[in-house]
Amino acid sequence: MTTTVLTALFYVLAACSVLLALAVVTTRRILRAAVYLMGVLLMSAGFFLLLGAEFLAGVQILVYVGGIVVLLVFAVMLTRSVELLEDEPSIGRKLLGYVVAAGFLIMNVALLATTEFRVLREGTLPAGNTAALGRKLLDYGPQGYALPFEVLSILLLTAMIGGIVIARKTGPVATGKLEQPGQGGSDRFGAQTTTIQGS
Amino acid sequence: MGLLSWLILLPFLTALAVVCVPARRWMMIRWIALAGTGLHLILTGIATFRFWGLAMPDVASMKTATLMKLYLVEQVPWFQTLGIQYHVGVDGISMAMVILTSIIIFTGVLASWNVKERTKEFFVLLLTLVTGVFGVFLSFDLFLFFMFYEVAVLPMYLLIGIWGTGPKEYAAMKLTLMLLVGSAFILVGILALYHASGLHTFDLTRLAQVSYSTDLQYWVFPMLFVGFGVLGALYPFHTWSPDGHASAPTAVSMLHAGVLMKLGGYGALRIAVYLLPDGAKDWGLFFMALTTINILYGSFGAIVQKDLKYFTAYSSVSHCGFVLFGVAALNLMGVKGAVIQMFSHGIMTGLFFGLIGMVYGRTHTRMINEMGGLAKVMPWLAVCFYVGGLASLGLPGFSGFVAESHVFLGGFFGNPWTNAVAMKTLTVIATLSIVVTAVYVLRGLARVFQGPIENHHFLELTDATLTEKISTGVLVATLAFAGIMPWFLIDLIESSIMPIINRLHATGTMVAFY
Amino acid sequence: MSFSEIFVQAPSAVHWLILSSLLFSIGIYGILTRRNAVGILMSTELLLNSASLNFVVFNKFVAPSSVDGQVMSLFVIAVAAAEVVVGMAIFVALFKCRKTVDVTQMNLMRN
Amino acid sequence: MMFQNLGFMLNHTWLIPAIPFFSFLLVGLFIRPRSPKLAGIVATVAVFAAACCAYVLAWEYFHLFPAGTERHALVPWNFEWLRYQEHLAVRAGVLVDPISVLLMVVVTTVSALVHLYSIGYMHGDQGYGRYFTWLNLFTFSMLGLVVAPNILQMYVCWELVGASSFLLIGFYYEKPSAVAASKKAFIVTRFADLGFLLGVIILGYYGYHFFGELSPALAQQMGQYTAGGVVDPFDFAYLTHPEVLSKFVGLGTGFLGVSLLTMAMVLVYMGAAGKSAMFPLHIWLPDAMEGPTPVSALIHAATMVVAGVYLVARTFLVFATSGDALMVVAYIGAFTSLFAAVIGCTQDDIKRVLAFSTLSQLGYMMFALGVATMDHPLGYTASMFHLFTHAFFKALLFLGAGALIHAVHSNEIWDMGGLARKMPITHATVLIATLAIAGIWPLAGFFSKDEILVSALENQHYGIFGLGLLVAGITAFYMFRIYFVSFWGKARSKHAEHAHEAPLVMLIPLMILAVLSVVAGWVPMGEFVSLGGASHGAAEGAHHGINWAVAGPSLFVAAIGISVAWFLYGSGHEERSKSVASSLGGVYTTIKRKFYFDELYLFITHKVVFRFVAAPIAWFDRHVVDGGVNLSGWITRTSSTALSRLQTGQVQTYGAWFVGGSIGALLVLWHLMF
Amino acid sequence: MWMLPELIIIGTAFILLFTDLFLTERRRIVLAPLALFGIAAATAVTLYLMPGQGEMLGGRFAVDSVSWWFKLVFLLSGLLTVAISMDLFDSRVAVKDPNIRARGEFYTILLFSLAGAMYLISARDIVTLYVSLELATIPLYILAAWKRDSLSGEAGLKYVILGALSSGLLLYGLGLMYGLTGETHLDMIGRTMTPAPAFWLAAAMITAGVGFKLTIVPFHMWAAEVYQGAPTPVTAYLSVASKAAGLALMFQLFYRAMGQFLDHWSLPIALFAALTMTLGNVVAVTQQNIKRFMAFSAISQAGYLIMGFLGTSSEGVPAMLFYMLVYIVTNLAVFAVIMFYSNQTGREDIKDYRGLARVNPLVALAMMVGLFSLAGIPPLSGFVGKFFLFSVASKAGFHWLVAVAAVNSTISLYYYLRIVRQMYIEPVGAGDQALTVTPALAITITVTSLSTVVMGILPMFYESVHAQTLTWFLPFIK
Repeated sequence: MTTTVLTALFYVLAACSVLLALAVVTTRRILRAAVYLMGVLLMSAGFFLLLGAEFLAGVQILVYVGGIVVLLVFAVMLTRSVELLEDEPSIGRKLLGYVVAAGFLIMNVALLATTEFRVLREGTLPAGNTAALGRKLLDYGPQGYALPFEVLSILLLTAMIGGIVIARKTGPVATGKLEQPGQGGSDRFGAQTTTIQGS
Repeated sequence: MGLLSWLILLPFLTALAVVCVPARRWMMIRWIALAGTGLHLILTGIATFRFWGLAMPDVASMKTATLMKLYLVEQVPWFQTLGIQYHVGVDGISMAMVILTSIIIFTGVLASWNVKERTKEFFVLLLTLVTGVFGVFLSFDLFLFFMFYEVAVLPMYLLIGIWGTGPKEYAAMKLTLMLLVGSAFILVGILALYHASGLHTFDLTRLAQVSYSTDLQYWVFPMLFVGFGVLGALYPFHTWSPDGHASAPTAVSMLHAGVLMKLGGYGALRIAVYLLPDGAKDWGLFFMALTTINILYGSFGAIVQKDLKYFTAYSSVSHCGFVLFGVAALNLMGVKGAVIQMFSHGIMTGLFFGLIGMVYGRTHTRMINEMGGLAKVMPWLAVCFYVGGLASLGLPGFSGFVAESHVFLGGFFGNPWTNAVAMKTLTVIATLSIVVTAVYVLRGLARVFQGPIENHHFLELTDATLTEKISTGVLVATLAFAGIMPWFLIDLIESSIMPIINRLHATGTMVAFY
Repeated sequence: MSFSEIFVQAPSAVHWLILSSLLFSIGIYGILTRRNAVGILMSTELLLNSASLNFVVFNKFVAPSSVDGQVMSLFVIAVAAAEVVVGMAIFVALFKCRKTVDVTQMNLMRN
Repeated sequence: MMFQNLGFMLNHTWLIPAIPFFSFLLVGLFIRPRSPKLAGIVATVAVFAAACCAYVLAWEYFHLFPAGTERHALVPWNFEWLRYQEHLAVRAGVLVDPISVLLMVVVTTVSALVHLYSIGYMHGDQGYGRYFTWLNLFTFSMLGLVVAPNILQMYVCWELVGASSFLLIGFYYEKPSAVAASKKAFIVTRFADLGFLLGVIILGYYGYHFFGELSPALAQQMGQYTAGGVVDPFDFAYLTHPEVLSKFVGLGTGFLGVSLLTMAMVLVYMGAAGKSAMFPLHIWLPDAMEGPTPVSALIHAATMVVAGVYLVARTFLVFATSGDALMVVAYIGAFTSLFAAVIGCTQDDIKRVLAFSTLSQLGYMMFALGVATMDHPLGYTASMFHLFTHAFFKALLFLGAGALIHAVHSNEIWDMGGLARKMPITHATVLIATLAIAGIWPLAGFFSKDEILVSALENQHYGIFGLGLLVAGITAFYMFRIYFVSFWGKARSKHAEHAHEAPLVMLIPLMILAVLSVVAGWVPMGEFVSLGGASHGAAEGAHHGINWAVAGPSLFVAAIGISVAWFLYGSGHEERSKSVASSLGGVYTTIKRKFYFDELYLFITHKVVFRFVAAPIAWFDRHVVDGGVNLSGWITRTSSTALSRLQTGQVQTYGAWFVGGSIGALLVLWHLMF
Repeated sequence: MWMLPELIIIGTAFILLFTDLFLTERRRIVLAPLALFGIAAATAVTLYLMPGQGEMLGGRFAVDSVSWWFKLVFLLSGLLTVAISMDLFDSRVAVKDPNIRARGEFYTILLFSLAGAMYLISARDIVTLYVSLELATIPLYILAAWKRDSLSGEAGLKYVILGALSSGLLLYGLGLMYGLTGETHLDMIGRTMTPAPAFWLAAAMITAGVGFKLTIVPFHMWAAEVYQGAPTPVTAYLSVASKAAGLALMFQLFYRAMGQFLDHWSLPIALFAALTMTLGNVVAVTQQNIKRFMAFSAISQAGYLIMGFLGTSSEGVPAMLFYMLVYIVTNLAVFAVIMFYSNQTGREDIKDYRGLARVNPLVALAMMVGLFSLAGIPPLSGFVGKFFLFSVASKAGFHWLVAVAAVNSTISLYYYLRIVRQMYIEPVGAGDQALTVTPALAITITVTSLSTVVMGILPMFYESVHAQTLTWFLPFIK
């Protein structure tokens, strides 16, 4: 009985997430895309729940929905993409997208369907595996992931610093490059304009 | 550090010495270069005598040997893990080639006595080039050989590009690239042999103890032969040579036509034929046919040339055809003839290009039609030119005849593995060239030196200066010496050629390492 | 079998994988067609998301003995965050001098 | 071995070629730049010394063998010059046998006299020193050729005489015609030498193969008269040995049904024909007259041109073994003699007339050899005899002509005339020579020519005999034609009027040669030179006096020729000749233009070879072969631009490539795995 | 203790970050030497520790001979990059780029990326592998966009988008491998992997991910623009360290995780190699901008590099490592000259180099040596390195590939000679006079070009690599 419900739930969520994902990549209003993306991520939080990874689901909602999507919205704001109605990609582009994505999908399905994934390491996931996760993250032993955790922290720090440095207001900015024809892979002009500003 | 290492190193040290001199002291630079090359000539003489003393006792034993015997050997392990070593030695063939090179570079320095612009770089590059050449002739480790081979080729680009005339960049680029494509094939072949031998060594003398599988030989041999053939101006890979020689400065074309083109024949003999006898047997006739084309094609091409340098370049194509023809004949006389031809053509063409440079320096034209009657104003150069010309059409008394008669006899005598009738026919066709050569040589020389002087400012021209007289005199003397007393050259090389021939006859046999 | 029965059978690993690869392909499509750089960034999020989903799936269906897969997807989420931060910063900087983030116009350098 | 009891000269025969060689080096390198005058003297002295050596040698050699025994060919001195491989080496050395001695005498004598003459003739010429250098070089090469004990040394010196003749013909290098002539001479003979070389190679090849089968005893027996006692496949001692010859015969036919031996010998003969300017290759000799007259006398009359004859005589046994080759020699020789004689009748340049007469006399010698056989070898002797006599009177004629040219500064006989009174000595000597060549008893030409005709008759070559007879008449005609025109009648040019006798230094050689052309015929040549070298050889033993049955007609014919010449060209009635010429019309011009052979050759060389072989090849090289190279470069650049178009700058295209690439990789892997 | 080099690097990075806050604009000149010192210290420690074996954190972090060599490669390239970049911030250079600011952060981020690369080669499980890969890569996005002008920004944009795509694919592949084995430890994956269909899917994904870092055709297309747009020191770093990281990743995944299928890989790798070197060389022929030109040259070098994977011969590993070593030195020699020239003249086109040999002969000589070494001309180290790689290919029986590679190096010579021609043959431009070389660059150029020569002539470098890493991968291939 419950399995039936869960199954149904799976399919429902799956359908929604796929549709939302399609909306994300096709809608012409970028802010809406952000909202749809939020939907997709919520759906996959649901998937995590279905797969019995409650903590992960929580993280998904907090970090992804609460963090990343907001960040993206900021990005949308900062790049003034809100009001602008993104115009359709060219037919060729679309076609290319279809072909490649479809090809990729077909390959995947073909190969995944012919492989059978059986249980290799017996065991049952502890019902509430949050504690397990925590232990894993902080364990220095052979089972733990302390090192990647530390590395990750550095990564985030880097991203932060970099973000600040790149996106900060100060510093003159080389403008007027747009009228420069992008020929021959030569940025001599660019270099010269900087020269002018430098002197 | 042994004598041979000095032979290789001396030009390079001279180059370094030149580097240390400030560029404006061009006078001093020239003298340093001359001193270095002169010293090298002396060293070469010493080496020759020592070699003679060491090698002559072995003549009898070499008659049956299938492994080449080296003298004054120096062996130092280098990249041990791959069995690469610094292995230099000398046998008759390389000795002859070293003598040739030493003479040519000495005269070449004399001939380029009046290089005024960027003298320093010029001599540095020239001497580096020669270092490479000596390295090739003296090294018996394939890795080392290949290394020096490319060192010898590359400075040519700058030498032609900077000091050349006419479409120099084009010519320089073409020359460099074609030669390096050739060396690419050589590289493939060398690596294939290295791995096939399983001996984990690049040592030529040890690689020669293995008998390689027939199909390997079948595809490696043409790779090596063509690879070297490019440098040996093998038809149809010869087209770098006319342009290259035409636009190169005097000394460079002397060195290039005189010595570098010999690397091709040398390698083809030393590595392709010696290591891969079965391949040589399979492909011999094919390459004989190709070189027959070379011989006639070059000489016919020379007939209609208007530019003296192109004229000489085409004759070089024809003469280098003799070298490869002799090698492809795969018998004692053919190979011996090839080696003698390398020597004689080296001297001869060196003389030619040197003289052309001198004439050009005076008349400021290389167009045959614009000259005429120059014998009246520059008798010395005229005489030297005629000597060179007669030598190149194989007049007895000069080394050219010795070489060509060897090659013809070799081609006609044939070998046990090739269709005799075909070889005889090809030889007969090739002999036609002695007539064609006579035609173009006499036409060219007559146009330049004989007849009345039309252009009147030629009347003020002067004959050779002292340096020019020395350089041309040395070359002419060498030609005559090698032609009148050929036995010196023959005794020098013959016993070193025997192993190659014997190995052809007794392939597949493992012979104890000396 | 009938429509209902297909749905009734519990989702196996393959179902999940097909789902995630669907999301992944959609993400690829987005990357290839979106004009707005931010939109592309979103599509990459789809990619990473489906990949992390994979890990969790495998964790459940292949190696339930430990939670390595979940840990991995945890890391993936974090990395995705970092990527977004950097991407956003770059886009903003670029927007400052180009007044647009339309990737189809980002071709000053080409042959 | 019999090398102990040899005389000094026999032991040092090498001196004879060596002296001119060293004087050549000496003069050329050291003396010439300083004092040309001294150069001339040194050179002359050297050759005279060589001549004396030759006489001593002749004396020693012909007294070496007791009468009645065979005169062996000795090689008293040799050394290994060029070793091709085991049992295939060139032993340079000197071969002393009757004909080589004969030739040495002739060459040194004529050369010495010509040197002497040249001192006067070339006086004041700016190339004086150079001239004597080359002349010495030539003398050396010619002597080297004469004494060659093996066919390869012969080839070597053969080339050298060619080269020195080239240098001397082109002596006046500022004169385009001289340059052209020298080129022509060298190239034509070079072409002939190609045949010679091939012949040598073939002989060497089979000789080498037979050499292996030789029994040591036989080899030793072959080498018994050779210093060192070793023979090589190239040695004449080996090639002409009956054993080897039989093996050659055993070879059978090569291709086209021609026996290999015949092929080889015909090729060798090609070389001989080139040097001796036999019929198809004769064209260079007339032009060669561009050289200084003494040169023509020495090289193109007396010595070098007979090298061909000498070669055939030297290898006569081999020719004889292959009868067909000998027939070729005979008929080509005969034809040439007639052909040249006919042309000779129409030429106006005195030197050219002499050149054509040389051709025709060479034809004589050739067919004399051709008609000889092993059992009736008289022709062999006759040919050598004629070579001997001809050398003297033809040299004399040329030198005389030189004197005339010196006097009137022109080669045209029609610029001369009435010189008999102004230049008595020259006149006398030239008259002797003319009579001699016309074959008038008792002068030299008579005996040798008579012997040739006899030999032709003896071997039933009636056609050739008749032809020879005819040619004798024509010879007399054209020789006396120039004689009458130049010496008699009235002077036809200003120079001719003020002509005066040549200086003494030029007259002495003339007189000496005149004496020789008288007495040379009285030498009992059969005593010295005969096949197999046996003195009192069987065949010509009977033939000491004159066979009047033959001599009569030949004298008669000669007389007719002279009288016709008198009738047409005698003083006062030259206009008759004009009317005859006009009546002949086209035929006459054809003959006068030498049957248009030069034009033919020009057409072949320039139009065909240059325009249709060389030029196309050069074009092909520049445009096709080189084009291929440039094409590869072009392909690289073009594909470079094409491929760099992929870098559109569109990041999404790159993404497509990226994913597509991964799919591609997957496909590759899949294809490999399943 | 095995992690000491990484820790030193990270520590240096933090120090820089904080000292930067307390320094005035003028004083910041000390930061670069500080970074230099830190890296030098790390290098020294590495040299001291190698070739020790060991692991920490329960096997999450392990060191062995190969990882030491890779760390050496990373550290060296970091060292030289910093040395080059000093010129960028040097007040004496003619052309100052106003957008280049905030020196401290620049080095901090550079060092973090360096640390990431070093963790990458020491990682033993896919989690650490992935995270440290991102740490090695993401900072580079920032550095590429550092100048914040439109070109640099564009470079950053393209890099970040394609980088995200590739990391997505890689992650997908890693996920599948996890799914196929249930293991996260690379060695365990390698042992328990079975060639199920999905494995080939994973392999393809991983190839894409690796190919991105290593610029294997067709995953190379980002390189051109990113190299061109990024600040020159960053380009230099990308062309060496990032490539080396890619190679490290390939070692980790192809040897450790998929070692048992290595012989199946030979043909695809040969194809990729041929494709990469050919396309890189051919496209480079017509490039005008020298940085873009170097991008394609770097692509073709990657093609030569992966020839070491052919066959299962044990010379492959040392050959690749040695070539990597040679490559960074040589390439940085060239980039040092490019840096010098563009800083002094603000020009980056090949034709701008005309007559350089006349005005700065030594710099031109160094450039020529570097280019010839890249082209593989003896006796320079580039030739020796290539020779060993070719030898590996030839031993594996790929003679055709050797021929292709050798002909390719001729093509490459063609375009390298274009620069040599500009420097040596073309006449000097009007009024060109000698340009001043800052001491930092002078030293860098000298050191790099000298070692380019020395490494080719003295065997000991290759000998030691060979001795330490010859048998490294035998346990993985079964």
